[in-house]
Amino acid sequence: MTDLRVHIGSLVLDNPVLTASGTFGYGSEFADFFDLDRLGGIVTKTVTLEPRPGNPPPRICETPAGMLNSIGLPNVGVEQFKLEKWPFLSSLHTAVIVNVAGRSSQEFADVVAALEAVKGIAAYELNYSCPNVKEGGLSFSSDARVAAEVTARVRAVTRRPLITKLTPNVTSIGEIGRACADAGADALSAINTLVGMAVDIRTRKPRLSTVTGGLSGPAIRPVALARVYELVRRVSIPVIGIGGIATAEDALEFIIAGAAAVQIGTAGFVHPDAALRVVEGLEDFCRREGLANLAQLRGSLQL
Amino acid sequence: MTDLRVHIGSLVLDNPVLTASGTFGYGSEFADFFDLDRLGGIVTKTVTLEPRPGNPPPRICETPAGMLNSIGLPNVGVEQFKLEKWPFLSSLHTAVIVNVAGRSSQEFADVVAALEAVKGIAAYELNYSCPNVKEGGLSFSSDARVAAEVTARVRAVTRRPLITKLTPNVTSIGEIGRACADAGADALSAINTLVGMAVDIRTRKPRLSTVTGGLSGPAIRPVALARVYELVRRVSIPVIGIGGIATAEDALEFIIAGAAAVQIGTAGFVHPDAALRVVEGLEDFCRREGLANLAQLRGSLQL
Amino acid sequence: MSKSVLQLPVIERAEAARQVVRLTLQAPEWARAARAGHFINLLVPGRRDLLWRRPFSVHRADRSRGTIDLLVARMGRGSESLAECAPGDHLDAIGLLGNCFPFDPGLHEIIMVAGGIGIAPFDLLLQDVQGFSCKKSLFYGARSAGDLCRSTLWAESGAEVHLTTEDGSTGSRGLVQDELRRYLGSSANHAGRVIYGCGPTPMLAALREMALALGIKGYVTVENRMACGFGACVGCAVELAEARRDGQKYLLACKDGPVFPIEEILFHD
Amino acid sequence: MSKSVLQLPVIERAEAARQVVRLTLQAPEWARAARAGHFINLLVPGRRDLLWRRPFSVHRADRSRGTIDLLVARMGRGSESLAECAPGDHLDAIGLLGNCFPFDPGLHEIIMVAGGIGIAPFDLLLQDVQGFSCKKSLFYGARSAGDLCRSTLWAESGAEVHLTTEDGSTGSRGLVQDELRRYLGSSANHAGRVIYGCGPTPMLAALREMALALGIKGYVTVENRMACGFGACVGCAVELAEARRDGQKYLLACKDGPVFPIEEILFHD
Ligand SMILES: Cc1cc2nc3c(=O)[nH]c(=O)nc-3n(C[C@H](O)[C@H](O)[C@H](O)COP(=O)(O)OP(=O)(O)OC[C@H]3O[C@@H](n4cnc5c(N)ncnc54)[C@H](O)[C@@H]3O)c2cc1C
Ligand SMILES: Cc1cc2nc3c(=O)[nH]c(=O)nc-3n(C[C@H](O)[C@H](O)[C@H](O)COP(=O)(O)OP(=O)(O)OC[C@H]3O[C@@H](n4cnc5c(N)ncnc54)[C@H](O)[C@@H]3O)c2cc1C
Ligand SMILES: Cc1cc2nc3c(=O)[nH]c(=O)nc-3n(C[C@H](O)[C@H](O)[C@H](O)COP(=O)(O)O)c2cc1C
Ligand SMILES: Cc1cc2nc3c(=O)[nH]c(=O)nc-3n(C[C@H](O)[C@H](O)[C@H](O)COP(=O)(O)O)c2cc1C
Ligand code: FES
Ligand code: FES
Repeated sequence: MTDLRVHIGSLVLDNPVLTASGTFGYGSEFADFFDLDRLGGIVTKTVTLEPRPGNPPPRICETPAGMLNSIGLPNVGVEQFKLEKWPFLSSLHTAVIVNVAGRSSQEFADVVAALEAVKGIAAYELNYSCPNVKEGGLSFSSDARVAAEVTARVRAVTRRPLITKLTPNVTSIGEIGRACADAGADALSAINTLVGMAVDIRTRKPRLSTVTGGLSGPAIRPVALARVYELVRRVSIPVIGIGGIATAEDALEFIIAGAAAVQIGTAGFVHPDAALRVVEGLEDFCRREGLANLAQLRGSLQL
Repeated sequence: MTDLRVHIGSLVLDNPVLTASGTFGYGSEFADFFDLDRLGGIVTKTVTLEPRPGNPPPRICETPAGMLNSIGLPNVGVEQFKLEKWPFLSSLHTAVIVNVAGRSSQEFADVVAALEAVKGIAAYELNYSCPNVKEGGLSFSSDARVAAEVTARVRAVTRRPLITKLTPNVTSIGEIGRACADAGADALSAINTLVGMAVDIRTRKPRLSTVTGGLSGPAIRPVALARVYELVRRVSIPVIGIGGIATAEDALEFIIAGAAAVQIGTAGFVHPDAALRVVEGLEDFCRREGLANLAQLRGSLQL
Repeated sequence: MSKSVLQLPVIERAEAARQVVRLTLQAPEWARAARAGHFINLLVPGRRDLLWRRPFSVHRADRSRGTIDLLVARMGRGSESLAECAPGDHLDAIGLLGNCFPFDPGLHEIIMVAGGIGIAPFDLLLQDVQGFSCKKSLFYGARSAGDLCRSTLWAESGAEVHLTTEDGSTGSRGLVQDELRRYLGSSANHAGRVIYGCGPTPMLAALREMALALGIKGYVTVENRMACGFGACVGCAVELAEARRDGQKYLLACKDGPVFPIEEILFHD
Repeated sequence: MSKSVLQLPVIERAEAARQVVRLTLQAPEWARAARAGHFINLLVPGRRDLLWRRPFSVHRADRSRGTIDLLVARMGRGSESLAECAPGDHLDAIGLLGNCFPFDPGLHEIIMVAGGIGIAPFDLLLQDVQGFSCKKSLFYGARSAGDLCRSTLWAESGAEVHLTTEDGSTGSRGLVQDELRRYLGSSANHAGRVIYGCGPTPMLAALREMALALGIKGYVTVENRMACGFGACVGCAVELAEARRDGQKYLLACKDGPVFPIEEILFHD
């Protein structure tokens, strides 16, 4: 069988398929549907320093081959996370990556510092790209200097693998990714959602309480792939591809373009076992193609 | 019947439905399918100073609720345009807006200058956002100073209504739109395509000869609407909404969000009379709602 | 019961009312486990352009046949297609989802209030409470006589049925909440009564007001937009009437609901 | 003839070969006007998730019945669904599109070369040239005997048919271009011969080489991806072997083609 293992900094994943932050809860919501240990890893919903209630409804709406969300990062806060959510996560054998966010670079570092004593966290993913949080969100992600500053601040408090998650809503994701790599990120993940909007023409109200929100799902896959390809050419650290991936074929596009791993988000809402199907589909593909390992595939784009 | 007329600078359109540049040829391709004079207007395929052959195949590929293109602005050049394409266009009673591009602000101005003597051109639309042209394209659109400079240069050579068409592939479309408005644009149109990419996993080749291309179609509608809404709040000139509009309902989302008019692109490939259906759908809607004119609808978003 | 994804054969299809179809699906385990309030989330066949599944309440369960019934009202793209499903088709479903109407055997009267397609969970509720001696009152309103989904269970369960239609073509003319208001107004003692509501938001808001004013305990089901149905997307937020001490302001319709104590939540359009 | 969008009733459906279905559509005007090479662009019913239409050549035209036939090979998502269409269904079609094979009555022999589903336009071509006395040779290759779409027109039109299969189950074993090469090699005089080709790119490339080497005139149809089919998207570019003097490097498969003089264009994968 093909060796599907992937290195993200010092972390070794059994396979390149992760679940995307905010779309897989803290794992337990999916435990009924399949064996979570078949995954390369789980990325948790974003954890912040203080508890957050999230945005008022309506928070979601369906769009062509996609959806808008404006969830607003509801979570119980890092201390309760450790008490309520970690016990289940720590019972898993798959890698658990904790996604964190803060309103300032200091707060990012504080959340991570608060998690350092927790045994078994495989890596951190920094979410400074979520477009629907008013306090800060947008500014961290859209300026290379600020983006690098956050990565550097967090780098200073942890030796665990550090993944910086990038927003596509910028002129040059390559520049921002490069700055974060230089500031000490072990890997980059991309993309977070695209800023989008929809209107109910009957009521003339925006379909989301926050007017604009984040677009995800198959609709954004071509955008995600272009951004991942741009990053792959700009940095030498691993890039994790995210955006509209629903099948092994989709994942293969990213891996061939150079992604080290992928994350499955929206697809899991519709098919709870979507991520497992991607793992199995990759296994099948590699077997059929007679590949010894994923490195033979990664970045094999024929130009 | 509702008065659907719309003002774009000194230009008065019979209704707010235009066809998008590069998706409607020079009009004649659609003449078999419906009476073009029912449209608010036609925007021509981009015209450049010299003839251009366009990009090598493959130039297009289908994506979820969308498509990628990398056509590369093939056109016969402005002089042949006047000889070959204008006679048919000038026979129409609908407004004909000529879309132009150049490799420098000087070249933009040169193309427009070459068209000034042509009688009957209703307006110009400046395409500096097409992401798949290597020489220049991207740079005009992603920097507010450069964007404004092009608008100003063209403004200096024409008194005809001037529409600047913006790319969504930037951190702040509002800033760039604002700069173009200040530099003399009479209206803004948005959005051009999103940069995207797709890979054929069988051949491991990019699906477009240019690797990346422009994403259009229903998939991008929420992104387009968010950008249009951002522009509407930043400028006081009319904003023309473009992106994934296929039905009157789609068009109404943009108008309610504040767009003065809309353009129909990709939808016309599948349903050649899509733009006409939008006109008729708007008429029906306004009749049902008992609206006297479009102004009662425009920007009526309930917050 | 653990959640799962099943392919359910369609066994029967019948027109239940104007624009409402009843589908009978083979699903033995769910037929056994389902209680009123539970729902399943269906992939819409032939509409691969719709990203999300569509949620439907379990309307009835025939435990001996191993089938469940759904009532599908034609509301839009997905429900139109589902309403066209026929015996022989299979539906891809996630279930069982959500919580159910709580029921206290000591109650004197359960008052079910249904607006339009909100009737769906109440057949199953009547099944659930069969064998309990409390009075069962059903208040059910629709636009017109042809829109009412009548049920043999009404008679079988001995329920007292109060029909209303907006056009007066059957029962009292008007809205179901007005009929209920008259009914409740005729007695001063509401001890041992509980209201169960399912229907459009204005109806639920009216029920809430009545229940709070008269001090009657009540439960309602909400029908928020759902991307997943099982707690993963956190999109189906329902606003709490009072934020919790830990700052929590919202519950999830799919996981904490769809049934909520009526005083606990606020209704949004 | 001006282009239009029509709703075409499906009249008949038959399995034409393994994985190939023949659909007969009611379309009187197009039946009259269609010539070999013309195609129509179909919306795929039940697959609203596919943005584009799917192009299919007119395979036959029955002018008296007012019908056209298509051969639909199951290649992917859209063609699979189209192959399931049955009498009673309607197909939303744009037509007639494209140009057609040019035909010169003074020719001595027309040599049709079809690879796989590339057979589609040649029934209509045989219909078009019926009544002309030239020799009609058809070279037709497929993977295996079961993949061949046989036609009554072969005998009716007096065509000399050369079948090849990759597995040798019918006709010569090998590729159709190799069979053609042998045939052409047996005579030195190619005057009055023309080659018409339709099939996979490697076959077209081989035909081009042969035609140029032997000085035989040839025409091929190409099957580029198409977003519109009527010249609007400029996406279906075909590369010219030599750029024109005005700098033009490409033609459009849907508008300038799908039939092109074989020497004029280059083939891309
Ligand atoms: C827990 C629950 C139980 C339900 N039980 C029933 C039932 O037993 N019978 C019944 O007929 N209907 C029921 N519904 C409502 C049903 O799910 C919607 O009518 C259906 O999803 C509409 O889909 P559509 O594609 O036809 O509509 P669309 O064309 O997508 O839109 C039409 C309308 O339906 C709303 N809608 C769309 N998707 C959803 C969604 N996922 N959840 C809620 N509303 C949505 C839209 O906001 C819009 O107003 C229930 C909903 C929920 C949440
Ligand atoms: C002028 C013309 C005439 C044709 N005539 C016939 C015919 O008579 N019979 C027949 O069986 N087939 C014909 N084809 C090919 C047919 O259009 C494709 O097989 C079909 O579009 C594939 O669609 P799909 O959804 O099944 O494939 P997909 O699942 O979309 O993809 C499968 C394969 O088909 C290719 N493809 C997809 N869309 C198109 C498109 N719009 N144009 C060309 N290739 C595409 C893809 O690149 C891919 O390799 C013709 C094509 C053209 C351009
Ligand atoms: C409902 C929803 C909630 C999300 N919440 C978060 C979050 O809390 N933190 C985060 O970093 N990304 C969040 N995301 C973004 C996803 O992790 C992912 O980057 C994006 O959805 C694109 O992937 P997809 O198309 O596979 O969903 C969320 C996405 C969705 C749809
Ligand atoms: C095939 C194709 C060609 C295009 N060519 C041009 C062009 O020449 N000039 C231009 O300004 N925009 C061009 N565009 C962009 C469209 O005008 C429009 O901005 C974009 O497609 C979004 O609208 P839509 O989703 O309705 O297609 C092109 C788009 C497509 C799909
Ligand atoms: S619908 Fe996804 S959490 Fe409730
Ligand atoms: S397919 Fe659109 S121009 Fe040929």
